[in-house]
Amino acid sequence: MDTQDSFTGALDSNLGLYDGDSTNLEARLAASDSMDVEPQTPSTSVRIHTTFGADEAEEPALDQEEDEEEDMDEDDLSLLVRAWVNERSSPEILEYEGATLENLMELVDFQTQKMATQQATLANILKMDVDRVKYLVRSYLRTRLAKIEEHARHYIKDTMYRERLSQNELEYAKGYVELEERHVRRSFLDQLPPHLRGLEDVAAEGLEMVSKPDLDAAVFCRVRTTVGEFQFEASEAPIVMRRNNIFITRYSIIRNLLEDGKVELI
Amino acid sequence: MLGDEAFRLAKEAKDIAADHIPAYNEEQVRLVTQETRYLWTRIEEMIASLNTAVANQQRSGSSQTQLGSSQPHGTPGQQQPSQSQAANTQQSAAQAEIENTNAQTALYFLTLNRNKRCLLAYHHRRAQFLRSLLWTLHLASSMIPASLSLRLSPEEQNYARDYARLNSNYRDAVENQLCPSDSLNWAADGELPPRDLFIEVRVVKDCGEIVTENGVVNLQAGTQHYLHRSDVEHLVTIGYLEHINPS
Amino acid sequence: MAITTRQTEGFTMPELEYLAQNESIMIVPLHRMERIELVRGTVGPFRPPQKTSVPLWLAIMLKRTNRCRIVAPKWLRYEHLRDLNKSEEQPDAMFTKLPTYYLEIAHMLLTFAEDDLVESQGIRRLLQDLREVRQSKTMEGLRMLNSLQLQMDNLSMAEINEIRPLFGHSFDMLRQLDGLAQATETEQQQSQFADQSYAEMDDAFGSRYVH
Amino acid sequence: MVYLSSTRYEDAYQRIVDGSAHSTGTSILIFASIDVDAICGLRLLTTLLKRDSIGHKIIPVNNYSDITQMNATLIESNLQIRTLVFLNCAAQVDIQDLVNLRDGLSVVIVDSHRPFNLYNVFWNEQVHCLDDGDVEKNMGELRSAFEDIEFSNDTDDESSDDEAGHKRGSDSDGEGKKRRRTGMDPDEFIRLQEQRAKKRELRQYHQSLVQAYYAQGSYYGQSCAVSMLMLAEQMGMPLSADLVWWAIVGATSQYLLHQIDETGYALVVTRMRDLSRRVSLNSPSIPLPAARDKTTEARRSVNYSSSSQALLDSQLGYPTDTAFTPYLDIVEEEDDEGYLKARAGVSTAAEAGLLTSSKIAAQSADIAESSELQFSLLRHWSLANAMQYSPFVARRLATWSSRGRSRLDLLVAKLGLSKAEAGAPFVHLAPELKTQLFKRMAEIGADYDMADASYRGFVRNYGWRKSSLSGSDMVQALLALLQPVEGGQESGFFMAYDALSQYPVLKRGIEGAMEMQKLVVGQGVTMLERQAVKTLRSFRLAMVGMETQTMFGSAFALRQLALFLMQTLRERSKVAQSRLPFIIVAPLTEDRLLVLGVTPIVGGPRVEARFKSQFAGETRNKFGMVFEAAAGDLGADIRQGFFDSSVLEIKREDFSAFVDKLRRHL
Repeated sequence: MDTQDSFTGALDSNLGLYDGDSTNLEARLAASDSMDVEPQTPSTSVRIHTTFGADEAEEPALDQEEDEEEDMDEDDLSLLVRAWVNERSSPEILEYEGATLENLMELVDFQTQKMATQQATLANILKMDVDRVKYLVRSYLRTRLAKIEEHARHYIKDTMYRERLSQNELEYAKGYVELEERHVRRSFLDQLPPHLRGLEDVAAEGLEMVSKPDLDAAVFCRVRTTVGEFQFEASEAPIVMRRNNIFITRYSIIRNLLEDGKVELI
Repeated sequence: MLGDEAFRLAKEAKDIAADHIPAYNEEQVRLVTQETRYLWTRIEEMIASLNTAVANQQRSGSSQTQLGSSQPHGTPGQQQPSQSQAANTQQSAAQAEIENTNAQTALYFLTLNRNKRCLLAYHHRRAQFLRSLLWTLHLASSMIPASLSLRLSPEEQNYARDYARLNSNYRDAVENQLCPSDSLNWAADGELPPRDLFIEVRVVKDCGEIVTENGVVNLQAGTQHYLHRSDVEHLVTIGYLEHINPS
Repeated sequence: MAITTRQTEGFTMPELEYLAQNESIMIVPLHRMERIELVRGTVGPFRPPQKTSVPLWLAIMLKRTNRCRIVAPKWLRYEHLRDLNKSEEQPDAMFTKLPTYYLEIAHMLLTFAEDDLVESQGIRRLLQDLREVRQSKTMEGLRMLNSLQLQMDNLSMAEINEIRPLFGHSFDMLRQLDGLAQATETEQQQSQFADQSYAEMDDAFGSRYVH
Repeated sequence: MVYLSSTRYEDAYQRIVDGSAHSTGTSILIFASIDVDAICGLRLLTTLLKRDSIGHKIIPVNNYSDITQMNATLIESNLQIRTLVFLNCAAQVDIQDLVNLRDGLSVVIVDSHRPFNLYNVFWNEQVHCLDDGDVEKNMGELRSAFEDIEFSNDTDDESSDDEAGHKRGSDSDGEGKKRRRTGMDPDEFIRLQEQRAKKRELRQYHQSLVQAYYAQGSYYGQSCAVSMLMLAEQMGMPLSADLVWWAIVGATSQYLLHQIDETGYALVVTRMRDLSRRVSLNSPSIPLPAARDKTTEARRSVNYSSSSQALLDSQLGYPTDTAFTPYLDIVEEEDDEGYLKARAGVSTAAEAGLLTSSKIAAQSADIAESSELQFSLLRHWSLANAMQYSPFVARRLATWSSRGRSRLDLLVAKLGLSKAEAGAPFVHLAPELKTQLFKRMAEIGADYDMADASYRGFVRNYGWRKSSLSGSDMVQALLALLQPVEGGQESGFFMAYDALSQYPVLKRGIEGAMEMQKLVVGQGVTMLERQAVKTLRSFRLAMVGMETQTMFGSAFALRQLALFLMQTLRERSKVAQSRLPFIIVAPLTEDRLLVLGVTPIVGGPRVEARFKSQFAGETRNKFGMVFEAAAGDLGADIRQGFFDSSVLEIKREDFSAFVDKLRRHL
């Protein structure tokens, strides 16, 4: 049900108090007071799968706890926003959201063409909308690039991670490793005795040259769909995880829940 | 003293700040690699002399079984005191000599590894500085200010160029795949999401006539403009234009 | 690298405002406009004085060009904030429920649409007090931190982002301390350090030289 | 339409909006003259353009050649440019001579310089000149005269259609206008003989009328900033404190620089009075500093903005205009730069929220009408300085003589202030002392022939942390900022532009203004002491420090010195000489000099009654034509074409010959 109706309620006093300079507005608003009484047709039209009014940030009553399922068929933009936030907060590189990106950029292309036919104000609105999506895509890709650079060798060698990279990212990772190696070799490594020219050796005390992401790093996560009893650690008592609960814990513990989309990082 | 050169190099790597990088210390790097090569040859000599010493002992017919077990690559340095009961002075002298060589070679070996790690750390931190600098210059390696580029080694300058090319290839590939007929405005500021569509700028350095997706504009010095942010954002980041009242 | 070090430690304020601007808010349009197809969905049609819901970034854009007035969300009204403050100040009460981006939305409305907020100076003061009370509560949370998990419901995105470095580092520190504690319990006296260096040396020399 | 009456200003803006619809890029070029009034007008225009997201480009210009240079590069080649806006320039010249008016290009002129070029106001369809009412009310006859000459489709007298007789505007080389030729019908030729004689006579009268119109000399009409404010209001822009304040500053600059007379200024004061009252009521008021105890939830800070009750109060009559009540508000200076840095460095939304509260308080600065004293920058330093460095006080007490200086000390004592109090920062003095000073000044001012020491002005309160500023303080601050920095040519156009909204820049301007006042009064007093101003038969000539290059090499400083010297000499010399025109000259560079012709706003050369003006009364500045004529005779390399025709630059060696030529024309 569109939350719009429960929100309109009687037009309360502060709206009628708009200051004098747009006097005609005040007159019309006074007239509209009466209009609000009859049921209003929902002024936001419903597109195939996303309605604007229904976003949970506008939930009318704040105190009662709702348990309805998180709106699973999210639109592509919300999907990418969540993927961006997850990527920024997780220690390891996550799955590449190729499909979402492609859908979004198709929409952007469609909007850009439509923009040319609109007059100034509308064109500016569409342009801002498109620029915001492009900003999100750039931020998402740059975040992944930075993380790839951090553990490039590891991600190339480990098949599980290789599959998480897009074709362009894999080429970037390989190029990056090559670049690093060529630079270091030309600078000093080739002047060292042959035996010391390895770049992937495991030194004393488990000090590895090839860095790996620390899967036990602390992360904040929010429960998206009620998980019920969850064993944080074998020796500890299980804890009930309900929707909107927020935890700080080790990444490895909630890694699978993240993959299934049951929790999201913040 | 062993490893002093490497320590000095590591210290230099430390004082790379966000906007400052010391000159590339070609001399120091050469010193460290030289020390490493020298140590390596010393180790080889010692191992060789060790082998000959071991060989002499075997020829001198002593059937000390435990001698075999004290091969240099056996258990760590100290002999298990209980095994070597009485050994004649000649044997104990050889034994002490082996232990000495063992300790010596171990020390050299550790120093070698440490030198290598210091060299790697020094070059890695400088490369990191270069990468961040390039990202602030929108990966235009030609934009690196002269004052900075003369502090880089030739390899580092190549590295910067190659890193920039690697990224522009990546960007073009992504744009071809995701939005072939449009641009992703990669040049826009990485930290600031689009806020207002328009931006008010003053021309600090004359940019002459530039063609943008919204038409032509002549940015001559001493004028002020109010135009699309995406058209001139890159000129703002590199300082040709000054963004005013960025409220 | 591709993002600044500050971005690796959490979200910057502009980024939080960007995320907050995706939330929707009610406006009273001042000009008639038809439906607009945005990437995320359709908004409008705009029939003054009928209220309609739009994303916050669009509401601000219209407000700054005098094309709409913004309806203050319920939780941002003076009376409501006062009650929120009261419930927040109850001793050892849990955090009260607030929208995820309540701070960013309040900040943007106070900056761009102050004249649409009744009693805006009062709202600013109440928000101030609310912030201080919740901040002192989060600090108490730090005491309860262990190396496994800590539950902290109803914290807003900005509040989490604010405590991320402190809580994150302390959590990792606690974890390393646990790790070391286990290490000393085993009898193994020799430090691993010595053993491994020899083993390593052997590999290097073993094969070619000694035999 | 050509000229736009004061109710139709919005049509000009509509032209701009239509122009911008064609492309999302920059479609408007704004040429702004480098003067205080133009900058205020510009701020109003850009606020409007930004509200409507219309891309534009601003080019500060000092001289017609700056504009013509732009013509090739910017306007002709770039078809995307649809509208040219001229602020405080180009009204006196036919636009065709400056810029090539291709089709689709429209021109908007908001200029206080007069007289208008008749082509811009009556003929050229593509040009829109904002008229302050003079054209519509007083130039009806001129219009018919112009049209008669211009569209003379007189069938018979091609021969007498002499071009030379009718000169367009002050420049002489305008290429001829294309005449609409009508075929001549032979059999009517004889009947027209008598008619033609009568028509020729009428034409001659019209030509002489137009001739007299251009020859009357230059003067000023409505301030560009005030016109722009009226335009913004007509475009439905909600009036904020800033917008009204900028208009006040623009108009006050006309008053201070003697461009408009008392009646013209009074016109502005009345109009700005109710605007400032409406605006101050609307902006969210600063919370009354009540004790902040949590328990009492009574609404302490009365927020006018959303209560219609407040509007009612204003109809009941705002409290009677306040006497001179400077606010006791200098609290430890909270430097705005510090605030901006803190704001930028903030990492969380909450911290920013904390900081915004102080910013909002500053924005809600109210504007109040007040009666001001002719002492300069009184609120910004001590009373002693304000009086010692005020040109008004200097000329009325003749402080270049020791007797004058002692009269000044006596006056200060009589105003009830001790030496220490006179030396302390004025705003820190006890409130009663200040109100008493004002009352005393009204009583004993006449004894020191300073009866007219106070005038109606406006003051703006920038929030309780910063000192408030009067309109004239603002003008002097902007003039100081416009002054090119030592030796350089680059004017501080954009600094003055920023000073209108950024307090730290404005503060630097105030400090600069104090220095400027010290220099102007100091230089003036020494020149008067040494009688450095030569009184020739037909005009007075002041030569300023011909050896070294000083601050007076720029028109901003030189004009203030000139006004001070001219008024002093007029008030203190015999009647016969009091009307002599006044010329001042100062070194611009090693080999070039800056020359300025200055006429008093009251008592200067009078104009015929038929060319009345609301703002500038009867006096006219005839130096434009005199300089042109003298330069013509001399044939030397003289740079003219400034928007203010009474300014010129000349080589040092040609100057004495130029002075001789001047004798013949004055």
